[in-house]
Amino acid sequence: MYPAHIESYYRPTTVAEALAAITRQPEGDSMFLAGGQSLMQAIKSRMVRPTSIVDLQSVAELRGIDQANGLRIGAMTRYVEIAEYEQFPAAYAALRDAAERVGDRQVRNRGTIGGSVCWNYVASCLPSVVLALNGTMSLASADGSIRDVKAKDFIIAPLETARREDEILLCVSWPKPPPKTGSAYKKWGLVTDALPVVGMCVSISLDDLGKCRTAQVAVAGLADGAQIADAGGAALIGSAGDEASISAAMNDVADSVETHSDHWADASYREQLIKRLGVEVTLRAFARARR
Amino acid sequence: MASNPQKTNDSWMGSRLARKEDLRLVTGQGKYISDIVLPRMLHAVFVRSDRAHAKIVSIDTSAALALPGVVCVVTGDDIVDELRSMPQPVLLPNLPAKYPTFYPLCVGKVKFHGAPVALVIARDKYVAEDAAELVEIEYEELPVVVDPEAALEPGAPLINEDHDDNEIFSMTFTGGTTQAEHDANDKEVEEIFQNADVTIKERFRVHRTGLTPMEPRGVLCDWSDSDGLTAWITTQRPHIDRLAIIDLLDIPADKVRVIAPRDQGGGFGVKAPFFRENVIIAHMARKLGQPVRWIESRYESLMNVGQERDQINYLEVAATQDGKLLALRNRGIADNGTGETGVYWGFVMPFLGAVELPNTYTWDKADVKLRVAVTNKACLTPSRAFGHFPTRFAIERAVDMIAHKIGMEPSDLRRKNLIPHLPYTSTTGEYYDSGDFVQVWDNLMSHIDMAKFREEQQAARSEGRYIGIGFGTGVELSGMASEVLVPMENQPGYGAASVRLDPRGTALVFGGDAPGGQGHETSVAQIVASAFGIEPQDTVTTTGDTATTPFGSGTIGARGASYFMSAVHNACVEIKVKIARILAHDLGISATLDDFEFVDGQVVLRSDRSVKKSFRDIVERIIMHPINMPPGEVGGLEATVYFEAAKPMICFNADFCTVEVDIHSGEFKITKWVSSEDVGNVINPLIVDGQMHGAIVQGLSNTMFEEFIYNDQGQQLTADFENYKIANAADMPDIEVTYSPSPCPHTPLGTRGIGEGRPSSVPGALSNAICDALLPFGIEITELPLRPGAIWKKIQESQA
Amino acid sequence: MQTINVKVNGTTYQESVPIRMLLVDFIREVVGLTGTHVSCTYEGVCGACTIHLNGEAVKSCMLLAVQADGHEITTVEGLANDKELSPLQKAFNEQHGLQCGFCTAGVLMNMTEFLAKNPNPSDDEIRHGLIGNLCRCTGYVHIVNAVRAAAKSIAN
Amino acid sequence: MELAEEIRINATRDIVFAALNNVEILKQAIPGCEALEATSATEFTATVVSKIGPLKARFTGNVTLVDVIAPQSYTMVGEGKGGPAGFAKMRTFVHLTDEGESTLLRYEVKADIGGKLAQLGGALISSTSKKLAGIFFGNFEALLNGERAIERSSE
Repeated sequence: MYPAHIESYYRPTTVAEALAAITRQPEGDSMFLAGGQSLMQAIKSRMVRPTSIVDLQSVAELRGIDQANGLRIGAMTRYVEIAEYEQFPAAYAALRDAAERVGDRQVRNRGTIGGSVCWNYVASCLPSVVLALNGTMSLASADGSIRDVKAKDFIIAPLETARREDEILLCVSWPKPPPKTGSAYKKWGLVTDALPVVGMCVSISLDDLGKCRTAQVAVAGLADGAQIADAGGAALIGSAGDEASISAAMNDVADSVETHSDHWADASYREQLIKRLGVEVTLRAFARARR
Repeated sequence: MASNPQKTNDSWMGSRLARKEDLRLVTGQGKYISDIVLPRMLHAVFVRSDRAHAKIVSIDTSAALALPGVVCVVTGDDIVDELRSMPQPVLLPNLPAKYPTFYPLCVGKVKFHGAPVALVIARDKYVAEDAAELVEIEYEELPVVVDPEAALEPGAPLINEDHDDNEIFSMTFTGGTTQAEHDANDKEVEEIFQNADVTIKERFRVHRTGLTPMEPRGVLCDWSDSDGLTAWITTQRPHIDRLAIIDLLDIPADKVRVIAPRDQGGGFGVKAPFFRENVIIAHMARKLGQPVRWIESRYESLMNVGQERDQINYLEVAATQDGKLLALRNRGIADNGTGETGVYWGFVMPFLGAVELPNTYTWDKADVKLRVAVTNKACLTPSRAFGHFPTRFAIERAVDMIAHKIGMEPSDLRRKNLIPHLPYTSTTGEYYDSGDFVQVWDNLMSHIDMAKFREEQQAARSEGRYIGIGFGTGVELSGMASEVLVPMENQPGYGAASVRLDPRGTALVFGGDAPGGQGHETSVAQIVASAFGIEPQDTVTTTGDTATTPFGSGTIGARGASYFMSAVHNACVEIKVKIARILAHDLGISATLDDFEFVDGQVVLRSDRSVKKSFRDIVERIIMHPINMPPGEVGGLEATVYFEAAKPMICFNADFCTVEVDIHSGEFKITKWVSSEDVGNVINPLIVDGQMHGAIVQGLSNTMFEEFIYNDQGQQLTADFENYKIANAADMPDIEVTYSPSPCPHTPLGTRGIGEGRPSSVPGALSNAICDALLPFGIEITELPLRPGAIWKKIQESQA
Repeated sequence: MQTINVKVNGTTYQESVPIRMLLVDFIREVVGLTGTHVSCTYEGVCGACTIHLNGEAVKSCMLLAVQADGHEITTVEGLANDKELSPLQKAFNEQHGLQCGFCTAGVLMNMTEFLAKNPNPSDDEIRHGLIGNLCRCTGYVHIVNAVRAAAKSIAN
Repeated sequence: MELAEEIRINATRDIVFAALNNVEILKQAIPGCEALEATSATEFTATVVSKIGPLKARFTGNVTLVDVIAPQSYTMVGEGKGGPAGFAKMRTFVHLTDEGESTLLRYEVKADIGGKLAQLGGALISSTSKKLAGIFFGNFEALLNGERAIERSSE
């Protein structure tokens, strides 16, 4: 209920200070605190016991959405800012679909995209979205170096990412999208806006004839966390956006991923949700791509 | 504050008065238990078992004790000789059951995941939690029993070792009192089944779910050698808690005062039992001579209380081809959990559930039996719709299944079998005092055009859309008469109130029952204002302090409007009689209460309305200037009245809802919910509407989302709100509450108590609507919760 | 321990607090404003502890007090303006939007910000906005009515 | 949680079985193993730190080998207490089959967790068990081949 003892708290104002602070602690675990909407749960339940916290709330350079050169979303950008951002190109609209349905208003006022993808909870929306949209994660180290990691290499397993504990996620970014590209995300949970029992994110681009040229499908809510479903991406290629071909592709997705049973849904229902939500979001992605 | 609506017919009865309580609650000035802080107060944290069934081999508290700020750590062995075990007589129903012996902290073994093993007391609550982590307990695991049917098998591992099996309670509810009478009755029922045109037989299962007040439990105890113990407890029944503490801790009766804080964050039955935590906190406060407070975490709360329902009912119904219900036969099995909770012991709920099985329908005969099994789960705690949520789900579903079988409209079948005239005694012996079921039903049906709905349903189906309508009815107890409560809970059923007028014309009302959000202060004010012709703001109500209030059995079983409010009214009348007597004397006339009217702050002589005196003046005269009094009369205006109705009382409701089901996902949307209520004369419709909305949504949330899940190791996996899912606003429909009242002849104001049992017609109505929508697939729901995945699976199976 | 400066309902508090202290405990136990409630353990799902942090509705049980250093907080005690209830507080009373009152402070704080951002909401939007506040008593019907009524009253 | 896998090891059955009974090899192969001491031929005490991303729990407990049929199969039964986090129980059946010069090792793991771990980490048990078992047998194979354990823990 209450956090275990915490030795120190830092609130840096720059990335450099943040990285210096995280490496300052020789003993124990030093952790970055972003929005805290997941991490604080873990800290309060004492499943996580940092001895030092580096609070990123005041690092201005980590915050904001910028389309000067493609799309760049600072790691400390909150869900509410993504949900209310109206200039997303159709290609990246899934980000908004997901952000406006994360948790609740209070969580969206506080929780961040960077926190979400770095925490990479087993049932979580944003990791699947960055996977389907093939985002690039920029990680900075104390030595001043920055490395870019593609989402598929960044998202490793539930609660595990390619980020080292002494690295900071600067932003998630995308290039300027090709024309006729669209994406969409939707999840299902037992109560409205709950963590995804299944979440589906689809990103597609169309050729001049309106047929699917490239596609990427990601599934949230699996026992192994968010996953790319290659089968679905491959099967969508060539689709004209008709329900039959999309439905066939989503059947492939359901067949290709391993679904599990838990209190909320059994494996077969998860498959059905993958198909149902998959068709719905793919149709929406097509519609957005055509605009 | 809000502008108050006008009173109607010179009375505040029936007015949609905005609540008096709200001013403090919307401004953050409520005083809940966790807001009460005493000097030198210590903080208590329980160390709870992470095993479901295990011997305690050893407990090492040394590391915890060594932590700076820790005052003490106690275990079961430390306190077993210092206080009495439960059960004590005050906490025992007069029902034949095997009551387990237990202590506030586990002694020897743990019987469920979450059982209290040790208690840490520290000067700081954070430190107390640090120390709790350091208590090392070594267990030796014992075989775990989580299935009630398995628990009843011969040779099942024994949970309460002072007994020879796991059956805590069993009873036959029909046919008489002797075995021979039961056998004869059962034979007659069997004959009806043999000869019936149509029968159904199903296993109806309702999962473990219940209520979770937003405020968890809490206890704060203070001890002084001169005044003894003062215990603030989140409780619906402070007077019972007081007696229990006196007996368990052997404290002289003059030295125990229990206070239910004025503001409590909901109860719903969950705060009605007497809990083991109360005893140990009181004991430690006495021992340490220092205030000790325990505030339950949500985690503890979900592990320990609010778990109810959890029954299997093997129900059979026999009927004629033209839809006359003939007989029912039920073999109920309830999962009691450990049985370690005072007053109810788990089984009292399924006991009442079995009694209420026949519901609103007439039956020629019934054969109803119940067995209750002890398992390695938390003991059942009462939750609104006490015990009958599962039995009502079963009966309401069974009625629809009969209707489907004979091709009759379920609504027609219901109307045909509604108890036509009251009073009536049900086949299980429950007395239904008054009301008009048919009128309430017809009022409900006036809100739906069935023929039109069936046309729309047909049209929708042709488009691949599946809409449906479902009905449910419910009888609930309107308070509990002593005649019912003495056998069931060993407590009186009467309502009690003290009304005291102060010299400035203000009414002070004292009640022993402790509310948790039902708006007692407002309802009382309306009754008092109506009685004395004063304004509602001129009444102040105090509840829940045993030092100042008359004895009351608690805010339980919808006894507010039936018993407590009746006592308030009668106390007012008693005072008015005295006022009238003295006023007549002062006026030099011969007059009694009937000759006066109390209105607009005046006491007016009806026969000559120019003869009047202000209420405040006459009150002040009687209290402050008791000279020139009628012979034998003394001053002062106060009355304490106990109210017991001539008969046990009920209230009644009927619901319908419409749904649309997506057959490709099993998801459904509730498109309409309408209720029809007979709650007698309504004191405040705004409050009653709110009670109904809340109860119906609790029923829906229980039916659709909430479930306490134990795995086969007895691990309770739903100890937070991420996993124990409660309906949020976006999940729930709007609700239309309508009234078809018949005044209760047994209460002075014609009021009925409402709300306790109200969630119980919900699971049947909703399931019936879904089955109605899915009639082309022939789906009959027999199990809760109603998860989309399960519905989708049934659709798949029907198509296979 | 760390010294923090936090403005609560217009008054600045300079206090030394343990780093692990939750903001809700700071508000309730250090500042002494107990209108903000705690109903869940660590999960932060119930919303009873919702406050405004720099004008935004957030759950104060999901923050450390040190995170609020240098910021402004409004609690339910700060909603009324010089004893005059806010339109939302008034509407909750008139529409019977509360029963036990335990969740109410959080609902009021969340919906105050909600209405500021969305002055003319539909019922669906109100219900969706309320997801972060669990209420066990009201079934939400009167809460929705109250928010709707408050929106109207603010508009007039 | 149950899972079953097969791996092929380039060593004879006798060698593999001996290694399966070798405290040093087991100690190096078990991910996060801080201590493993034999108290008899088939009984060990163990301290293991299990780490899933930022979640960390230290388990202390016992490991017992039962149903030992040399050089073919045994079942490793372990139970560890993770302090306030709860406890974990694991039962691993290991079966060896000759495949020419190499050995087919089949393992079946049944894992149970209790306490807060089960309540808060239940959704993670499947991926975690799979991962830990994979690391263990991967390490085991590497050690048999004379290599250093590839991964000492899940970090």
